[in-house]
Amino acid sequence: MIESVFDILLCALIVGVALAAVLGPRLFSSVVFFIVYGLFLSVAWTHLGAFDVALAEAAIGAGLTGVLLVAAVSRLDRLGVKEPAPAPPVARVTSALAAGGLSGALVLALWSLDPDGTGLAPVVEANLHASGVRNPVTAVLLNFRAYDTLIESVVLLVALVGVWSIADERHWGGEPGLRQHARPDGVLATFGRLLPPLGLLVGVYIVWTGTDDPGGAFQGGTILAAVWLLLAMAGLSDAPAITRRRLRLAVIAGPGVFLAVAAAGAVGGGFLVLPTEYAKPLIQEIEAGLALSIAATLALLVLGPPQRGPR
Amino acid sequence: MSGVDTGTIFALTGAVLIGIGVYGLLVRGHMLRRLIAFNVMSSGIFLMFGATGARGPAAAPDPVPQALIITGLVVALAATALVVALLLRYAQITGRAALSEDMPGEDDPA
Amino acid sequence: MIAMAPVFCIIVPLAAAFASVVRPLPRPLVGLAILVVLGLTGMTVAEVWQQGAHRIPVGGWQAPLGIALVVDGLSGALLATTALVMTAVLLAALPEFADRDRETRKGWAFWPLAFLVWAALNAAFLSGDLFNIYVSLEFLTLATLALVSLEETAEALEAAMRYALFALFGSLAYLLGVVLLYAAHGTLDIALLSQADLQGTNSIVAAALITTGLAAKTALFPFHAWLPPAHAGAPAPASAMLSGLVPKAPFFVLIRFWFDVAPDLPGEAALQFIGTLGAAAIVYGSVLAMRQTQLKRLVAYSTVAQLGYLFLIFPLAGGDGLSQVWSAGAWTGATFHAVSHALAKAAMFLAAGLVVHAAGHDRVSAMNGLTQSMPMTAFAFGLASVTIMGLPPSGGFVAKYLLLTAAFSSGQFIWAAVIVAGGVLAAGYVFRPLSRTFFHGHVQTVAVPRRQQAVPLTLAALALLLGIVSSAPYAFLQTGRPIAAEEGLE
Amino acid sequence: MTPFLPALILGSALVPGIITFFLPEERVRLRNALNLGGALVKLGLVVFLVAEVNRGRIYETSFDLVPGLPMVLRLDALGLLFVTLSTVLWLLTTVYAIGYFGRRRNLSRFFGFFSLCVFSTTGIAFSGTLVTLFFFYELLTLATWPLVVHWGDAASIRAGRRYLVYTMSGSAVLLFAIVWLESTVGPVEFTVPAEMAAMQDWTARGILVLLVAGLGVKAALVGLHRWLPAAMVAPAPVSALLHAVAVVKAGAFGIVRIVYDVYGIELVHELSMTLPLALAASATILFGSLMALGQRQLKPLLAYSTVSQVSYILLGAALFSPYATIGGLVHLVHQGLMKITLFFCAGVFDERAGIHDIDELDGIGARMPWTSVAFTIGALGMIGLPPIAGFVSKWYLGLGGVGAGHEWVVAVLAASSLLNCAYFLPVLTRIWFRAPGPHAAAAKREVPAALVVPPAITAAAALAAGLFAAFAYSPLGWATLIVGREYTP
Amino acid sequence: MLPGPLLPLAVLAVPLGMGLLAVLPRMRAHALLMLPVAPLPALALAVFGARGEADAADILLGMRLGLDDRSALFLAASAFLWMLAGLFATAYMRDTGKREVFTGFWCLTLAGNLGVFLAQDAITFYASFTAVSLPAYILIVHEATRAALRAGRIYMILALIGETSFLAGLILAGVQAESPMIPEVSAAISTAPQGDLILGLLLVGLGIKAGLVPLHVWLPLAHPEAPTPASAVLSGAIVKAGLFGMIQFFPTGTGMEGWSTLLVWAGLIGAYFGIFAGLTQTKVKAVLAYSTVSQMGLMIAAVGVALAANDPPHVFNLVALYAAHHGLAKGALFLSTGVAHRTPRKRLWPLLAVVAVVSLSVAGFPFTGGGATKTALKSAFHGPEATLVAASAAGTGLLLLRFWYLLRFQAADAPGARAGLALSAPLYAAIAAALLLPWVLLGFAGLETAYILKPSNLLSGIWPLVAGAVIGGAAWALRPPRPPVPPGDLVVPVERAVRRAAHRHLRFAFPRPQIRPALRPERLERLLTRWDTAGLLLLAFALGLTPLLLL
Repeated sequence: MIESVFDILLCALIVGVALAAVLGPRLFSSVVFFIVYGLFLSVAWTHLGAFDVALAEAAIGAGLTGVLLVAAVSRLDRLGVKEPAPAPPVARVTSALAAGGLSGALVLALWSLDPDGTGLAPVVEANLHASGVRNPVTAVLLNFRAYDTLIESVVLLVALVGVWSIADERHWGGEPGLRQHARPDGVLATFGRLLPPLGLLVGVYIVWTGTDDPGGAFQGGTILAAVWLLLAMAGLSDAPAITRRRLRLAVIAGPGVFLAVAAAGAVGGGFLVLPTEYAKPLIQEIEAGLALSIAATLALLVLGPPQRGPR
Repeated sequence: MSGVDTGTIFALTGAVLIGIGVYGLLVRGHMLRRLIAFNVMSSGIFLMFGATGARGPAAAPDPVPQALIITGLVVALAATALVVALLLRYAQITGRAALSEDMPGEDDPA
Repeated sequence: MIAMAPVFCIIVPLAAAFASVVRPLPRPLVGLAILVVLGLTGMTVAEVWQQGAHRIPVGGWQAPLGIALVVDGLSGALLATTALVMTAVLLAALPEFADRDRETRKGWAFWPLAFLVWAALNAAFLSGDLFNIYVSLEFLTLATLALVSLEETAEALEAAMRYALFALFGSLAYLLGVVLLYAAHGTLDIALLSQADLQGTNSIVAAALITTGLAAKTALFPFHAWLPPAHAGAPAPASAMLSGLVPKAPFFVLIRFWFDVAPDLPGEAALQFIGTLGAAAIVYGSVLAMRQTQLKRLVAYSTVAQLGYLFLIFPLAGGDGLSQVWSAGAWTGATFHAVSHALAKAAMFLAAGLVVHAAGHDRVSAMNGLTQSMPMTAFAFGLASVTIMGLPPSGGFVAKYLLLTAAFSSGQFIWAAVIVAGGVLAAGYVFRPLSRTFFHGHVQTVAVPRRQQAVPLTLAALALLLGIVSSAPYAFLQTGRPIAAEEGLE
Repeated sequence: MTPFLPALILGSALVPGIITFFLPEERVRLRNALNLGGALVKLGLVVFLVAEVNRGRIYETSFDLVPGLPMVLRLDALGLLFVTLSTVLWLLTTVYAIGYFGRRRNLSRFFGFFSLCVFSTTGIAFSGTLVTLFFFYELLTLATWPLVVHWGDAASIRAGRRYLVYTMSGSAVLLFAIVWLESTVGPVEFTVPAEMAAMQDWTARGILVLLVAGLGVKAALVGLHRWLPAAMVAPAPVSALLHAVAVVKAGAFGIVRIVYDVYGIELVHELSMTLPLALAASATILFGSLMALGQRQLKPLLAYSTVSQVSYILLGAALFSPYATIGGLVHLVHQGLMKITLFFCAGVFDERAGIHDIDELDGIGARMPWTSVAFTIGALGMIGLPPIAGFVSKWYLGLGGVGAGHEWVVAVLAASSLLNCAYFLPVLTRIWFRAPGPHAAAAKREVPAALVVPPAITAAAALAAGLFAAFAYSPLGWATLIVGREYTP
Repeated sequence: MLPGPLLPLAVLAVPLGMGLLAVLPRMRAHALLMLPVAPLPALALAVFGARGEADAADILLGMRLGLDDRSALFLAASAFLWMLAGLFATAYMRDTGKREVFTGFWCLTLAGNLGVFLAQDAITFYASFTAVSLPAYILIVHEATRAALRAGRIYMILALIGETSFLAGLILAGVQAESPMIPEVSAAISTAPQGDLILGLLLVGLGIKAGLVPLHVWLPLAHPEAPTPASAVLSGAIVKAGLFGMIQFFPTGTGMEGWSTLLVWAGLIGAYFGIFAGLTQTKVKAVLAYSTVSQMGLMIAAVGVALAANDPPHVFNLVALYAAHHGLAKGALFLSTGVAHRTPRKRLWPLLAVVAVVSLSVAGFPFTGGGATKTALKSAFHGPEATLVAASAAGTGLLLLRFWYLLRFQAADAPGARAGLALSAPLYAAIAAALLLPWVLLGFAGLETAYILKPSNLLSGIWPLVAGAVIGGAAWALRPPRPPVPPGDLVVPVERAVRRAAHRHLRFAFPRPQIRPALRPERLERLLTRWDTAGLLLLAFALGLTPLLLL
């Protein structure tokens, strides 16, 4: 009963923050509310027992997305863009009705569900031993449904290619993002010196532990990306030019390794088949590659296309 | 889905979040706000996904939705990043952060 | 190994894309990659032809735990179409994007994106798992989004963002539907879901959401407005794949869903409603195409109209009609249309691209006097138009004929009238540019080598050939269908 | 070889056409040789076939477009009649076109589509099923449009647009009707009587009306005819081909097929549709003549004359009497010979003397006697004067009309003849009896032979077709054979 | 039997060939020489050839040519007149322009005229009938004067109406007969349900040619305008084609009484109308034309009698005989006008004397050829008709008296003018033949000379002439007012009315509807481009689909 109260309170908070994020009068505060929203959601996931998701939501949903949005807001501010006029009341009412209708339909749909659930948890459990890992989520991600993850890693690459492809033609070959001018003795610079070693450690650990406990390439990679971003923002490390071979190799390393494993399996008789005895090392290998690529890609995504020409 | 357990509550919250996201998507013209709304909506979906997987008597939540949600999160981030990049470039060229049809009085995008 | 050919249809383009990220591939390697994928596609088709439809469990895990790839006639046909169109697109893109002295933005970005689109399409066409389809569609969406914005003009960027709104919302709606289905049935596999009972409210809402999402992504009227600016604003080779192939992926998923996952779903009224929107798309898209002043816009609106035909599959072949004799004919007709339209529309966009390049502008008047300066291109545009109009001899005609037969057999005369009127309307818009090709004196000032002009011509000729040698594709398309239309027209 | 004969004949038109498309503009000789060669080969094959078919042989090849949708190429006597006409006139028109265009540009394009046009016409003649017919019928639309807009000026493009609007709408209606019919009674082959009884009477009537309306666009039935006068802006060889062989004939031929080989005239009669059809044809006959009366320019006059004359064929097809059938079929050929002569001549007048208007013809007879004589023969034949071919058609149509119990047909024919006189004789008067006007005075000589000989030949043929009508291989002889073999109840 | 089709075919082919030959550039100068030669084969066939039928199955719809005694008479008389007129033309036309064209169409007309007499099937008859009708237009308008063109136009219109009507009749009869042969067609007419319609249509076609009142109007217009030799054959030979057609096609016997009466009275009215209208004319050839109308009226009346007679062939033979004489005599009279043109007034008297004799012959004066034929013809009539026929001779006499009177003013003004032998020889040959030939042929008509010379018959030939002379004398003395009947009489008001109607230019054009699109799709498109609209629609679609799916 108490638990339910807590649930309901949490949910109310989430909804409230979400409303604030969506309806907030000022863009910046909306973004901040969105980040908070992500953190609350992370709490919710923990409460639901989905620790992998909680981690991912905190790192990706709240963290990276938040950074992305904050950076965008500041860029837009600097460009001095105009905010479009708010929607007329009629549109608001109609939209609210439509959105409410959708929610209502979903509630109806949820209501009609079989209360006992028919998830795949037992099947995963039954096959976990053959997956090479002990964390069932990682088993699903990197073995049972590794194909999804392969494509997902490619999606990140697609996004990066897309982001780079809208660079200014004059800036092609330059370094991604704006040049950061952090004061060398400022807070950011201090943090920039202090946090990276710690972050690196945490990030690698989370990747490493992902096979058996909550964590994995995505969560870990995100943390590593954050480390790099921090360095970049602190002006301590310039991102390499986007035409740099090594950077590009880093970006494709993860999906490349993944694809190579998949192809090797396909030649051997089964697409993406990881033989039980090699499953764990293979998964770790893939995770390592992925983590590297994800870290690089996510960071580069946040940095955006090059804003200055090659030196 | 009788009996109000945790899963159900969060699933319903997911439904509400979806509604909020959709509403924001519809009434806000600013592309960044739409992106926020999009992310609210997608996280609502994920919440629903995960919560329905966590319903019922079984203690351990279903790992499949969890894995899929992580995938979904990454995909959503990728999409957000790409659209943000588009938006910034667009704003750089036109000085606008909304599509021309959403900026009454300014018909031409160029 | 041959059994794995479909898988390699995804792997090889991906590998080519990765390699192109590192460094744009030299021409011979691009050629090699194309040849390899073409060969693999050919093997896939041969495999389906001989062995029939089959499933490939990924990772050795059977559904519902793992993901299965489904290789049947429809996916094989779409794979083959994709291979042909992509081959043409990549060949057409070579002069514009390849082998520059210095790496340029477009010269670098196009190749990975193109190969990624190829991989994404193949992935979508092969997938047998609803969530995997979601990922594949997102993959496709993001890659095409980048292609749409490639020209970097304000219009292109705006078109890309608009496209993103529709496509991302569509994806979410689809995902929401999938989530609901999983919640109810605990599986994402198409085959397993088809055995489940989909009559509950939950499944109904899911079906509605899935249909909505995919309709937005397929640019069904009235959710089509993003398409023309997006397709018209991209570079011509990109437009060719965007217009010819990309909308076929969500449509393919719609067919998978309605005919493989949920054939027993009730809702005759819903099917009629979707059909009505398709019919409206035919008329509305054609009318707007007629009124365009820009060549590529015109071709893009034609896509809106042509996609409308695909949606007639629902009232003609779906629902209660599924068990009827004409259903298989209608189903094959619509899928046939998807294939022939892909070829023709890609040819049309490639031809338009050459014209725009040669004339230096994008107005319809760029076509003036084309038969004198670039007869092959004019001819290609003309041949493609034949398919678009659905006139014999072309694949479009066969498709239209099959749909018409189904419409009459099922007594739905109104669809027959729309189909027939659509042809006339199509003539209305394609002959506007075509007329200009006969003008005296030409405006194309930039010379285009014949080799380049041959690409769209070949593609258009293929679309035409589909209408002459249509028996084999017809039979092939039905591989794996529960009720084959042996006597398709009886 | 024999099963491939239809394909071979089709190929003799298609292959040169396709090659021509890819020929550079300068390869004049090769182009001419190709086109003439194709035409001659085809003529040879057709002559061989005429003898064979006369012996009662029928050639057939077929393949399935998709299962249940067979494409059948079939050579029967009726098809051969049409093929022979088109083959002979193709050869002559090719010669004429070579003379007409001389060294002008865009000729590879022109001859390519020209061959394609003949290919489609031949295909229509060979079609053994309704769908095959539609297949080639549409191909014809597409192949003729480039010819109509060939000059590429605003007027041509406008005419082309109108042509398309009409023909495309017609095709749409036709397709609608064909599929409706086939989904009701199954695939329709011309040889096998379909299960027409499976249809309700009103369905059968409705489909018939749609079929005829669809085909009637090309056949320029009144109300659907407006593209035809507009298409006059096309080069003379095109007009000649359009009016004599290809487009309007394809429509008329199609209607004949519908009435005789799809429905069967008995059924059409039982459905009491013969009378409405005959009335529509008659209305067109009179309307076309009346419109021709008001024309000031030569080619539109000829065009409206075509509107009128082609409906003779329909009239013949619609009347329930073997005589009428003979008359209609034979007019298919006769009208072709006469009208192509007239258009050839109009082209010569235009090309050599710059004449477009009728009053510019004053006194041209003295300056261009050969052309003028040919024109006169054509015109008198249209009027129906014996012994020129037109008379024979009219005679049989009249007999058929009375035979079918519709005596008023004779009145229609009589009125049409008088109207024909009313618009053709003033033209002839100007040609022969007026003092030479400025155009006649400035007229160039009647060269080259390629321009002047074809009309002379067709005029002679029109004369001979009437004068020796009773000859076994004359058009009349062949039409009688067709009716005797295939349509005698 | 005729020995194969070649000879009769040659009768037609020779003139046609010569006509074509004439237009060849090299032959143009001597084109006129063809004229007298062209009809010779026909003459030879008629006089010396066998009687019978011959088939040329490949030509037209199966051509059959044939000759019996009656048609041979028609053929011979016509061919002879054509020959004489042709000879006349060689001299008369020498100095005119476009001689080759004249020759060509002369030959074509000739072939048609001969073909009419030879044709045994309806198609050949019709083709020949057309060939004799339409090319004659060229002969009429040869001088290309306004009047000639007007005459030609009216002729053409009537001829075409006649052709069309005749063809319509033939078609109606042809279906009934199921054979194109004339005897079968003729027989079929009497049994056909539309027999009266057929006969009416045929009568219009043939009557126009034969100058049957009121279809005669072209004659008085065309004859004065055509060159003299052409007038001669028009009046002497061509009009006979119509008459011959009636003989060939009209069935006889029971059931034809009505038509018989109609033809008799129409013919008689025509005979008298021609006289009265002709008397008012001032143009010499117009007078002759009305005389032809009158004379043809008599012949048509006789045909009418034959239709219901006991022995139709006999009556037809009488008509043939009468026609032969009339053709030659009328031809001679026309030629005489041409000769008069070239003869100075002073030397006109011999010509006038001869013409007077021929005129008397036409009027049926006893002992002349005309007297014989008229007596023979009168034998066919009975009752009041007979009297009327006899009395018509008075009118004919008067009419020709007027002609004779007018002829005097035709003389050439130049005193040195001279009509050469080529002009006068044909004239005199025609006169001789007209005066003598009937006597030779009486036996053919089944009559004996004695019957002709019976006093009562002689008397009945003389009294009308005496009466005519009296009336003529009285008229000369009293000089009554001459009603102004224009040549062509009835056609003049019709023509005026048509011209007035034509002024109100009739145009056949449909109004073009101007359709303006009421709804601009671009506006809708702009609305749909807005994400808020489209998104709402998407939601509506999803929410709408859900209940629809449940239906």
